Amino acid sequence: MSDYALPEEYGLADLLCCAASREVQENEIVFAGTGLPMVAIMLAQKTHAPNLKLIFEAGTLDGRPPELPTSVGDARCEMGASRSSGLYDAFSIAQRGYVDLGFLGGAEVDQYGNVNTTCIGDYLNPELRLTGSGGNPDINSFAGRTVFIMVHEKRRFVENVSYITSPGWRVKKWPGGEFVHRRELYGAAFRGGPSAVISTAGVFRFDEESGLMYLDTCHPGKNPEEIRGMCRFDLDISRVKGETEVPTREELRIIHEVLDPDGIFIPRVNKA
Amino acid sequence: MSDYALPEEYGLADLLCCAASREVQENEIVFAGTGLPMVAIMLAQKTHAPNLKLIFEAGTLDGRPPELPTSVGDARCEMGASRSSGLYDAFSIAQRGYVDLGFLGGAEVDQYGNVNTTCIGDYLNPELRLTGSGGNPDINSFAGRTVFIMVHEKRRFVENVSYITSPGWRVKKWPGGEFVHRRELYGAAFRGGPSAVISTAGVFRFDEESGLMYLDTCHPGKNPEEIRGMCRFDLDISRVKGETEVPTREELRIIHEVLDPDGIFIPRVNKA
Amino acid sequence: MSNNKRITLQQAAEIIKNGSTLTFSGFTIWRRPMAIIYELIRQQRTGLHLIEVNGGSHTEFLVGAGCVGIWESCWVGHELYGKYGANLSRKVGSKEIIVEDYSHAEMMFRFAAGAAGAPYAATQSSLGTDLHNPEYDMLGRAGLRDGKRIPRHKYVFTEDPFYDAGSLVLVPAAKVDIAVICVQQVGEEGTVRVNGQYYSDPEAVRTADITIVMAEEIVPEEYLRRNADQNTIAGFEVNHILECPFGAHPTGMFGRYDVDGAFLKDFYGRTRSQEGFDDFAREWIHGHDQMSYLEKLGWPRMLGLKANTALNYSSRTKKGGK
Amino acid sequence: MSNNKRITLQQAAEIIKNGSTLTFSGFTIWRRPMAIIYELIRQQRTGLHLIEVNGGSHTEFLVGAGCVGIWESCWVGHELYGKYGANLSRKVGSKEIIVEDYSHAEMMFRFAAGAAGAPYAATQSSLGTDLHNPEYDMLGRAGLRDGKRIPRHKYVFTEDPFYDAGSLVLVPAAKVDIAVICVQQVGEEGTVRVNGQYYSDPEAVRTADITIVMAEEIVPEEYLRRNADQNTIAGFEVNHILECPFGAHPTGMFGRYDVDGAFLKDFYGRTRSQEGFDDFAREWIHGHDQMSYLEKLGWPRMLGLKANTALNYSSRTKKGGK
Repeated sequence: MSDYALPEEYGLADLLCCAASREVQENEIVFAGTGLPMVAIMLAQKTHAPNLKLIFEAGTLDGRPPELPTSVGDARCEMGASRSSGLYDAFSIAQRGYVDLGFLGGAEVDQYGNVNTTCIGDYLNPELRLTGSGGNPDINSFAGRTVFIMVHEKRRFVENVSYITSPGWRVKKWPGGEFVHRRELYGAAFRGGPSAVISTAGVFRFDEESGLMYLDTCHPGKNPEEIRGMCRFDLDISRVKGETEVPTREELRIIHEVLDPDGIFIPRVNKA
Repeated sequence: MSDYALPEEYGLADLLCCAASREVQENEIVFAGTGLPMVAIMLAQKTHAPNLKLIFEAGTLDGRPPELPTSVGDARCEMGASRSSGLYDAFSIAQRGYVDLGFLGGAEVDQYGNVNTTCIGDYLNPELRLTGSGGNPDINSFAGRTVFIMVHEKRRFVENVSYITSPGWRVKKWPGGEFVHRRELYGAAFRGGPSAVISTAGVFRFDEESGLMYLDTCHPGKNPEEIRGMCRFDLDISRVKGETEVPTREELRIIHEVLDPDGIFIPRVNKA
Repeated sequence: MSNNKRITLQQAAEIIKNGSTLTFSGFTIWRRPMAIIYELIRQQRTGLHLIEVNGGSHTEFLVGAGCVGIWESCWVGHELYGKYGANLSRKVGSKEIIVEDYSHAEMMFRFAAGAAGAPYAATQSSLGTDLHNPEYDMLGRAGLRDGKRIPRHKYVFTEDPFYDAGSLVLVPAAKVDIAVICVQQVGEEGTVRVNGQYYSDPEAVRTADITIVMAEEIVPEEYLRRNADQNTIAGFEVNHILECPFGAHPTGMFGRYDVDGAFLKDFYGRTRSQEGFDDFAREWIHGHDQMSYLEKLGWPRMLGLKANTALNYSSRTKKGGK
Repeated sequence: MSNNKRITLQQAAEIIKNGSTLTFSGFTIWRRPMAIIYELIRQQRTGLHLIEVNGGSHTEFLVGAGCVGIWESCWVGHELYGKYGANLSRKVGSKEIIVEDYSHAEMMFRFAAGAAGAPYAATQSSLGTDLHNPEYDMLGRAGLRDGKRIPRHKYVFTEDPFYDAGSLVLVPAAKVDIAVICVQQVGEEGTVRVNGQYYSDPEAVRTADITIVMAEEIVPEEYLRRNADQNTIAGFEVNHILECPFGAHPTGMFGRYDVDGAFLKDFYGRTRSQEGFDDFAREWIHGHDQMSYLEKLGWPRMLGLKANTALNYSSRTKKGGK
């Protein structure tokens, strides 16, 4: 039996990190961004997936950073790597189909798993311009599975995102813009799509045929109806499996003693 | 005044080598094959073009071989190079337009400078299959000028080659196969074409508008009519400038004492 | 191409004209040619057209200073030290700048095509996204698609004729006037050795008509040529070189120094408004040259950033919390 | 992918089946995986489909032995030691083999496209030549264009829509079952370090579904990972590894040994006829294993080929006259 932590022993960031870590399978090739996703991946590496391989967008293949990098361009990424190269290599490897799993984030997600990281409001007259796509659509286009980690606010879980930066299960077919299933558009490059959204409220998955998001597990203290109320679309809560698996004490020890001792990405709980 | 060698002091290979060397201009980027062309280029480097840069098809950029390589894949190519890489780099650089001059060979050449290195006779039922194209068409497609060095036999100087391996001044437009001027087909990639054929009989150039070959200079001992008789097409001999410039004693010294002391590519004359 | 390739920082910036199309070395907050960026701001360059695989702090400096007219790329921000590009965001809102969005891989493939002398690359990335929305062709809307630096189409949609792979987009090659590259070492004849990830630097150089290399150190050419298989860019691809230690600060350089996170956080925090940017520029850019900039930073700060030789990063840098 | 990647020479050859589509490391007469080639001949493999950036001595061995059904490439010969591929030429004449001709750059761009997961590349090379003659689509004539390993078209002709560059050809990506690579060093987890020119090896690996790396030496993985920017191929791209000193003989290996020109000249001279090839194979291949082959060559011969450490080539090799 796993030695699960008590509610007062972990924070929301710990829960997200461990939930994300559990999405990683042994021997997988994982396309990693910085921040919480990297902590999650390194946690998996130190627990159930010691042979996973990390690819960093900036060009490092199978890097083994001894401490958390501040960006994928960081020299820390390259320690112990199999090869340091450049972005052309990283994206070629991705398009060629080597990547099993990508971890991503976003400002908005819709019922099909389409994600927006480009702008809030009308693209031509934006309320707020964000960072832009970065590699979000690319990793998502090419990986076998992608996992999104997001803050859960009602305005972020919408029926249709204001700009599709990163493709979900039903996407727009250009030049017309009608929605079609991802499989239809991607052809031979179809390898999967968003497999989970881990929000601060629960874990969501997708019906691969309808392309619609459903609630898989609720984080401790949340219930399905409450979470449905936190979405601007009619979230399917008929398939809920129960509660999100909580962190074990060993996972918490690795996160806070080994991976992020300064609490840069994952603050220590202070519920005293 | 240059110290020209006397007829008994040089051989035909020396003459060809020096004629080829004189096609190179200072500071040029030259795409080099092995054999006599490389001796010619290195001769230019040690005489009038000390800052020329050599690119080898196998991936070495600005190599400075201390002795003659046996192929462009040879470790000798890489001594003192600016960068050792691979074929993708070499051909990208060529297609991008960095290359001023290429030296090539061929089994047959036609009146437009089209060259065949693929087969003798009908391609579908060949009398003799040769090596194939190698980089001949690529270098010729992308360089500002190309110089061909060839053995002069009547069967090799033909009206139309049996297979166009490497493009001359008038080429076939596919899928129809009608002849058009190279400029028309290459569009933005048009940078020039064959600028000289140096045969064992003379030096030939091309009228860039008509695309037709003409005789530029006769090697010592040959006359224009005789050379016209050595071609299966009606060679233009109206523009002959005179005799091919013969080697200087200094050039011969460099060839035989410095570049090819063992006479691998250029035998020493033995006219005693 | 002359054999004496050395120029000064001021000359480097002067090669870049108002309206020039530019690209840079590096990745987000690493190996950006900041000393030349500062000099461009001092020289008040305007109407620059940036085509970048990704943007970063250097983009935010140029955009904030009003130097940039068009930005084609996929991302801007300061990573951990500033979550988005506040200067770009402000100028997008006020329509002082044209932004053309592609994805990161698309930008990389655009540069790879340009570097190989091909007019475009075919990819299956980002299908179905609003990146491909024909309404969002901003350079087309502005009537700027002249087929020169700006291709006639943002994308072309097609299908794979060879292997039935399905839908594809063609992305146009990147073509730029000048690449400005910041690296660890350059030889006297222009050979470049990048240590660590080379990002998209080799492609950036080949898409450009003119390449300027700013290095931590100019080294004897012969030293680099002893191990040609460790070099990154051939000398004949480089037109101008200059030596400028710490020239990438506040961005980082593998094996030499870390990102100055505190500096970037300060920049990000203070430059949300134009007044804030102008104030920051008065403090750190105008009235300075590179040496007085470094003096103002001071040695203790720079020693803290200095990379450990065995690790290639600083073991003393404080990465800073959220 | 297993973490124990070591296999034997015999196992390496067994992974390659009759009819497999193959590609190799190296360039003409350099770094060809000859020990595995010999083993394939011993195992009497048939119907192999070779897709190669360029051919060389190894091609001539496989073709002479009757292992090859289709050869897609641009060149075959032995450089200075044999001006053309006499075995291929003979079998083209007798129509025992299908040859599909592309240019060298086209083949390289086919591999680059395949390595990047793109279905094709656009190029302006070789326009106007008979390479593009639709009558000379040999795989099409043979009815083999199934859109799997063999694309539905040899070429597609098109125009540049972005920059008005004019005519283009699209060349299909290369897709192969197995890449067989011969290098100086491989780590226990598969990381490859190539010294000197890497030719088209990185692309060869990525176009393949399975990669076999034969190295002069298997070294501790950790040794290679200390300088990741000097490595050529990542470990996860490699499925199987084996150590085989002098495994490239009679082709050469940068920094280790030169081409055995005398051996190649002898091969070229003796294998113009099928009887000659069979005789050569009886002498050097059948009935041998790699160790007895090396013993037959003898140490004095191999010491003569050994590269000088400072030069990376042998200063004692006789290159041989015309």
